[in-house]
Amino acid sequence: MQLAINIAVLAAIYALIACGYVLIYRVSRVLNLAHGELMMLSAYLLLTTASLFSKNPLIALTAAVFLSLCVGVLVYLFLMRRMTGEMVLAAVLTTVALGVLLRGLVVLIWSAQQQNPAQALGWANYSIPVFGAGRISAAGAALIAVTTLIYAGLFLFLRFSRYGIRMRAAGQNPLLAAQRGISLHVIYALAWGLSTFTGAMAGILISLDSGLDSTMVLIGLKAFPAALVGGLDSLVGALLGALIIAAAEVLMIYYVDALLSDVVPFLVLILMLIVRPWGLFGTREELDRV
Amino acid sequence: MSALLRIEKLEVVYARAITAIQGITLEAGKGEIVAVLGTNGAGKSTTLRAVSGFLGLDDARVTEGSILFKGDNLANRPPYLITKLGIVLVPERDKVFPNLSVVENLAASVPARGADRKRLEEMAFTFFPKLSELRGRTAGLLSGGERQMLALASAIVCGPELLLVDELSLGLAPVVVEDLAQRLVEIRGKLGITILLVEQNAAVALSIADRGYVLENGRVVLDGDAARLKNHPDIQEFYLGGAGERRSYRDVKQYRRSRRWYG
Amino acid sequence: MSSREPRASGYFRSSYDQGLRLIETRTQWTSLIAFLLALGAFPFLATSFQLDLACQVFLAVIGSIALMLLTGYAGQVSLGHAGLIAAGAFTAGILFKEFGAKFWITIPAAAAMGALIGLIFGLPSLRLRGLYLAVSTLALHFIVIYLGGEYETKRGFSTGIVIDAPRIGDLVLRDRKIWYFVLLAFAAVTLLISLNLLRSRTGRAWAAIRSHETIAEALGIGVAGHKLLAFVISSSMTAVAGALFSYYRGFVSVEAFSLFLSIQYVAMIIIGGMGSLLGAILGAIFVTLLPYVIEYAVGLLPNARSYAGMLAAFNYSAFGIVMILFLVFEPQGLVGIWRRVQNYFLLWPFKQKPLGGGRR
Amino acid sequence: MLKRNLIATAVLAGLTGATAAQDAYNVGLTGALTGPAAGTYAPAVDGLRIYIDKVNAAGGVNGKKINLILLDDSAQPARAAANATRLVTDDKVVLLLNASLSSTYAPVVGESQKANVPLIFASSVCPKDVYPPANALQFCTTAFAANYDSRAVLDFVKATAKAPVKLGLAAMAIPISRGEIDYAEELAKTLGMTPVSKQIIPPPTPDYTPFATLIKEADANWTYSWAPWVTQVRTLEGLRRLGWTGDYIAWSHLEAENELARLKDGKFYVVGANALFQDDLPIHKEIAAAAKAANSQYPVNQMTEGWIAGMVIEAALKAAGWPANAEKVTASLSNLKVDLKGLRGGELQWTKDNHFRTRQYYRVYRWDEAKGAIVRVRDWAAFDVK
Repeated sequence: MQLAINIAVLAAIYALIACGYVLIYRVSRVLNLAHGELMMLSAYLLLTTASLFSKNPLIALTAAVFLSLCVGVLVYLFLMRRMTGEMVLAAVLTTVALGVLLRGLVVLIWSAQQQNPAQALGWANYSIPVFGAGRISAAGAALIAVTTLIYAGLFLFLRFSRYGIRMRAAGQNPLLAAQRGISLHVIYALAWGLSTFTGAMAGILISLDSGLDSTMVLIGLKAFPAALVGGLDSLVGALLGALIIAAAEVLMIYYVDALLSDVVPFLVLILMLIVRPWGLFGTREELDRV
Repeated sequence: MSALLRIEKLEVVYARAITAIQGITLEAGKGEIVAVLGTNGAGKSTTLRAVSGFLGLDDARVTEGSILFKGDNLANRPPYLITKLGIVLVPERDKVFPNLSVVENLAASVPARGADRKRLEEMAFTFFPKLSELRGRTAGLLSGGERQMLALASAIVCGPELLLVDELSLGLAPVVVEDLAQRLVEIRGKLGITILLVEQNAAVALSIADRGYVLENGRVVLDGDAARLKNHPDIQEFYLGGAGERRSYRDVKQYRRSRRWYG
Repeated sequence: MSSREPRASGYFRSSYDQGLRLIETRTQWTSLIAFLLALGAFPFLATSFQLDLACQVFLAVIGSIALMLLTGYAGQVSLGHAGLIAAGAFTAGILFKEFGAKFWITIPAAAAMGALIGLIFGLPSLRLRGLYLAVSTLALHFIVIYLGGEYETKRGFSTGIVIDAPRIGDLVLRDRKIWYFVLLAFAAVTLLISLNLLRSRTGRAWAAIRSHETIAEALGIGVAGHKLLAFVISSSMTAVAGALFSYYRGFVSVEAFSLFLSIQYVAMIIIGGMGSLLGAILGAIFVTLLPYVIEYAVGLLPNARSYAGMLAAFNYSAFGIVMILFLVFEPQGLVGIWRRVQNYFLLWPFKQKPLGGGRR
Repeated sequence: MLKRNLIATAVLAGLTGATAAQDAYNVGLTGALTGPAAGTYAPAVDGLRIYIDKVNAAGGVNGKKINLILLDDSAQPARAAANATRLVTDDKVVLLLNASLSSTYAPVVGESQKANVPLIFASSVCPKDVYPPANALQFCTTAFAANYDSRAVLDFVKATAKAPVKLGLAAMAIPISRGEIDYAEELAKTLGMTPVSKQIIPPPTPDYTPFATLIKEADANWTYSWAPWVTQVRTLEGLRRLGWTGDYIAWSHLEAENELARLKDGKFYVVGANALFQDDLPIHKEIAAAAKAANSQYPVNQMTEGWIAGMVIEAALKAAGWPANAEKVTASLSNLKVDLKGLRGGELQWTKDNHFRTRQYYRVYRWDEAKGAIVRVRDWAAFDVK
């Protein structure tokens, strides 16, 4: 039972992070390698808002998430917009550079100390028994709930809302989308905003569960194989990919060697790239476009 | 005649070196269907791209002349602003979003300023009743003719004043083309919009057009009323298959045409 | 209108042989000799710290030229460069520790190991392109680092493997001046090999693959073979750089080969200018020296010591910003700037832009 | 080509800035002041800086100022190597300090040996070379030390545990931590305990619960972790979240004091060689006042390590006299006795072949819910170092 819960929590973490990669990739074919850093930035923003609104944790939380969304939009408007039309690779490298910049800035602003946003908010991380047989932390449960909600929300948004449909349209054929009067800049900015929003939820929840320091960037990177295994342009794929990677990792810890768990996501990734490079649910044409 | 669109002495250069269009002048009045004819490489598509703002993607630029739409010069403006003005292009290929359903394809269109989306969508379904049967179908699974219908319908939802249609007949059966052509006439009648039709198939184009232009090697070589163009001996010979194989007028040693440069 | 035919002016090659020549004019000869003299004199004028910087630059130059061959010329993106450097360093370290091997064995062995790993890194490239390829090299980086870490722990070298200075007869390679010339020689040889490769059939095949794979295949170029060759050659050079690094620093440890190192190498070729060996060199110099320049600049600030704790953060931020600025505003890199400056002086006092650019 | 060289030379020439103060003791430090590992080292280094500033303000040592040069290596070995080179050759330091991850040791030790400059590990883990018989040039002031720590911990566990001990062990997947936990596993067996589960946890782990689950399911009643603070405390949190109620013992890193108060866990013991600020000694007040005056951004209770290093440096330079060189400093370090004023269990003493300390003292603390404060569970227990 505990095994299943552990897999579920880890899968929720990876899925929540992976959908940030997918959202941007799907719409603009850009792989955002600064996702981990943006995630970390959000968690640090929470630290600041928590000290500003120390009486109202919920306001602090909302403010941090909202700020993160703004950061995403601003990143697009001031940086990535200039890279549209350039080589995809140049855009990806720009995100790498952005990541390096953010890593420096975070240390300059918040120092490299280990931080505890949960403490700053005055929250304790309770442990909740599940079905009598296992236990889950409050933050872990929140992670699973938030991931479910966000995926459901994204699904409904992309399926039924007008902007969601336009996002899908722009991802399939940006040229035609522009011809149909869709302003690509608005769509891309929206995708970046949504992506940092989901990343912020992930970063904040992880930091509430187990503290915050710059190693969070690496967690962001570890979730990347999940997105790729599922197929970079598919949300369902990201969910399933996260589950596969999380299961592989936890089972490896349980039954083989904990140290291997660190490289297992990448082994699965390579296996996938050899067998089916476009991922489980990805579109096959993708390969020739990049 | 007050021209809705007036292209004047337009010159387009690709990659700073190749001049694809060398001084075209053409006009389309409100409510007109204007056909632009020509063989491959004559500069038809480039003209359409220049109007709809997509030259930049192919490293091309308007270097001279102007494209006036209701008096505004559109040369080298970005595409999405042009669509906002009410100029909508139905491209030659990749004309629908293959992974979206029919309804979603229509929903993806952004109506021009001040247009009533509901009414436009209803209109689209009245012009193409078949689409309402196919509502939930994924666009990628539609037949060629259905796709063209969907493309036209999506363009209508954008609320155009000027509809640019690139190769309506490409790859479609004659019966289907005939039907679609009639729809265009109907659309023009009901919505009162202007349609610029770029075609290789001169017979179809001239059957519904009010006026026509013939382009060769980046220049207008003939223009005039559709009916008169249809009966013009050169058109008969080179575009309507009157004299067997199509050839360019340059291949003919003696040509008896009245050339009129720049209208 | 004048009726005279326009006459060609400027500087042309009139035979294929001339096109293949490395050095063409007398001016080039003179500046090359002056440059070599300056390089030779440098160690006798510089402080030890400056020598260390120069040695770091040479090591970086070898690595960045190797990456430039792969990415800038053959068009195959790699984010696993640090993994390859690590592979070279560990080959040298392990052979030294386990078998007491001398450097004339370990360095060729590192080259061979590099070639082998290059072959493995290259295999995905037969199926993958662009982004996906980059990701697969990233994954391989993690695997190499994992294996290195396991070796260190299992053998109990918890603070890294210490390597003795290499020895030629009685001469112990410890003095930095000697190292300077050794590394300079390696860098020069790497450069010459690359120059020769690029003007041969291989170089042209890479250029064809880079611009369009399918067309290259259609032209009868063995795409798969040439891609793998690019990986093998580049990786082999990189691994040698790694082995030299381990000797120069006297140690090997996994922490020295982080993902950030890969990013730095990618930054070198971007900042230097894609598709130019001069760019690879300029980029290596720039990226290697940037942190020291920043450190020096911060040192000039009043109350400098209180910023000491933030220096790396400054470095990170500045590095990120410089990379972004180059990507956004100067995709041609330092070489682009260099050429523009050159053209400006070539044409001065005129302002016209020449069509081709002043030089190859 | 020529131009490029000129520019390069100009840049290099510009870098020769480091004005070696002739009229001061040059002491150089390379440390992880920034980067992922900085949390453990930066506060200590700041403590050292404040101490040296205080000494200088009071007139210096033997009438000369101490010129402390701090260089950041972000825990990257290559940077540490370059820093050490620069300190030794350009700044001509008489004493090198290292405050960084163990991966930086090899290059820094290399430079120190090459130039014959003594090297002190301050706040970074003591390498085996400082234990008797010690390497002539390496010294260590850091509280924690491989093997001795585990001895003290298991000694305490044996003395405290009422039931037979089933021991869970947790290490971070870095060589130094793994080595120590392996040692503890063997040692536990000789002390009659049963090691039931040993977890080696990779550093960027999003969720510690799977590892905690394994320890819990192995039915451990005591768990010992000797790793960076993150791993120690997150493993504990993971265990508690699973409802594990056993005793947990870990090393008392810099963060311990704040964290004990945050966690408020009565069965979480920390073992350390430094007195916590909770003890409120006169020296603690002194540190707090100095840190406040210097406007330090780091918590005061994380500066003890730096303070101790400062006291040692001051004493060593004093004994070395003026003008000092590396040789004299090495000699004075090899025969040194420093009164740590209660920061540790006793004075720090270095001899010719013991550069660690002749006696290592350990204290055990935990949080007491009833008192709402940290309490001492076991006072200084001494272990002779041989």
